[in-house]
Amino acid sequence: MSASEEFDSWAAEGRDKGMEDRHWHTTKHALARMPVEAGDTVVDLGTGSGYALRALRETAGIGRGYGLDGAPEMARNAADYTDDDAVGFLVGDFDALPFADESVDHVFSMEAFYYARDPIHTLEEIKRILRPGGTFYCAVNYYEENEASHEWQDNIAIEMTRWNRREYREAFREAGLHVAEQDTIADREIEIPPAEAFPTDDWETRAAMVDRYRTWGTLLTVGVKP
Amino acid sequence: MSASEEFDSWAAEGRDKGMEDRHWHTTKHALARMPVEAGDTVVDLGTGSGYALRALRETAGIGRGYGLDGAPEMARNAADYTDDDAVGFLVGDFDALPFADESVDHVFSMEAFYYARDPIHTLEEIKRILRPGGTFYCAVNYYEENEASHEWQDNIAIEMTRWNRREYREAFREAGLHVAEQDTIADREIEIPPAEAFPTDDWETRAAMVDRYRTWGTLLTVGVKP
Amino acid sequence: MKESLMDIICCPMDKHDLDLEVETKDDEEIIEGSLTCSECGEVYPIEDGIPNLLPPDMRDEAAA
Amino acid sequence: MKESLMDIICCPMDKHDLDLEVETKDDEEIIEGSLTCSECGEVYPIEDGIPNLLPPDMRDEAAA
Ligand SMILES: Nc1ncnc2c1ncn2[C@@H]1O[C@H](CSCC[C@H](N)C(=O)O)[C@@H](O)[C@H]1O
Ligand SMILES: Nc1ncnc2c1ncn2[C@@H]1O[C@H](CSCC[C@H](N)C(=O)O)[C@@H](O)[C@H]1O
Repeated sequence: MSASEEFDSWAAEGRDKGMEDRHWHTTKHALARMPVEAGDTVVDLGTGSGYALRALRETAGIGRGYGLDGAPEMARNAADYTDDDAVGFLVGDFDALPFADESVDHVFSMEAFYYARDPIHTLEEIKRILRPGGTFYCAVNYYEENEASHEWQDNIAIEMTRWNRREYREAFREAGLHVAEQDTIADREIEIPPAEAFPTDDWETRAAMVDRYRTWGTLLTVGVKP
Repeated sequence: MSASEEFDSWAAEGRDKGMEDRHWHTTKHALARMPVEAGDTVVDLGTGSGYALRALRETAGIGRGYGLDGAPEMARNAADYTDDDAVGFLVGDFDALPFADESVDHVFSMEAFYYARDPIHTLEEIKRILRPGGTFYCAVNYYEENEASHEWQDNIAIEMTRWNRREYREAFREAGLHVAEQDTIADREIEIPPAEAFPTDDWETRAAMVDRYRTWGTLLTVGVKP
Repeated sequence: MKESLMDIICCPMDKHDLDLEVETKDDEEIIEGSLTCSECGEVYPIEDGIPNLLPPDMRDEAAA
Repeated sequence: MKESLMDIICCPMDKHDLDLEVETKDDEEIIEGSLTCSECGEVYPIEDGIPNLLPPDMRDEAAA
């Protein structure tokens, strides 16, 4: 199954909205840190339902937001969820970004980067499209230190890249981006049931669930185009 | 009263330790985000008790940490609080940094930057001493949006610069630094008494105390040397 | 898509400019049409208002 | 101060290299001595192991 097919079926099942709800707990903190100014052009890679761009329009007054996604169904849904003329969606792949050199102020991506076939090349592409001083806010829940995430690979046919924190920093630098920040953003909003409720359908122990959400959460790495 | 005299008297009264305890609540989160690697050289401007460098030695294995402070008493105390050979202190002023061009990997500063006589010039000096890709982590509790902090100026003879969030971003850019991140880090640890306890010696209302610590807290602006 | 998108998009393969051809339009929104690379001549479709700028081999794979 | 500090410090005024003169030393630690700018000749004291690299006018103000 190709990535487009896999994620098209997610979109058709409404999983785009489910991800928006769950990811929002940590995405909003990453978005709030971005040094965007009114009028900036922001690209969202693997945009899903497109919620990150809608949020940046509202909170930061960005001038234009473009969401790229490899799955046509995702892009179509995302376009349906907004009638903001300053937000647009397109179908494309992380490996071959269809944006001109230095045409973008900031790039955002949540829970998508590790699907890139050649992640270093994707970072080079991001560096290419950013203007000097532009940032790449790369947020992922699937990473080495977040042990509960490891098994996700079993449920998806696409190969996922599982780097640790240091590997993210090194890869950014290898691609020519300066690393400005790295942080793990805890999900403090997801409800964690009392100990008696475990095991649940998803969790053996309460400790494992706490580790996944409160201790680790979302890994944010921020790169800057020199 | 000169800045050295003012802060020498703070050090003599032990206020350096008091600041360390209170500032640690938010400083630790800023330090945790810094992209420092083992072996890096880090400078701490307005180092006070020097705790930020001690922490970075322990958590990130920095190679060398140098704390600069305008008050000889502060630097002397800070030197007394550690016997780590890789940490050193010196007396100097924000306006005329005694570090060679591009000699430093990262610069940190907590609750000190706004004492600079000529803050834009200080940012230019920081840009000068950083190697390309090096970061300036600038943390302050005294800033426009944090209204409770405004009255601090009344208690100190030195003129303090009170910028708002946007002014910090603009000043960094004016000095030639890329802005990679801006965030407010809430102090979730300071104890806020129940409503009945107000007014206290320091706070008219509970709402004002919540606004100061939980809503605003510490403003972090991260600059990157191009 | 809006015509303003043309300012920043390019051919995903060789990064050259694209030429826009509009088939249907609804107000400012381009609904159907195509984007042709000014260098390599590759044609990218605009369908349902959304340009498909996948590299040609991946687009065909997805459509398959 | 440690001698390794010499790698990165400079004259705060003109940013030229400093020449180190050691008066007292305790193991690796330079306790008393001075740092002289190789360009402008300004002399900065090392006291109690801590170099004072304030610009001369501020140092004198502080000492006053
Ligand atoms: N190689 C690739 N190129 C472009 N998009 C891709 C891709 N691999 C996966 N994607 C897209 O990345 C998304 C990952 S799901 C995350 C969606 C959204 N950012 C959120 O936070 O909810 C999916 O919509 C998927 O279609
Ligand atoms: N112009 C200047 N140059 C150098 N240091 C200065 C200065 N103005 C103020 N300082 C120093 O900045 C410090 C501010 S208090 C903050 C101390 C420490 N960073 C902490 O978080 O607790 C004081 O130690 C003061 O001596």
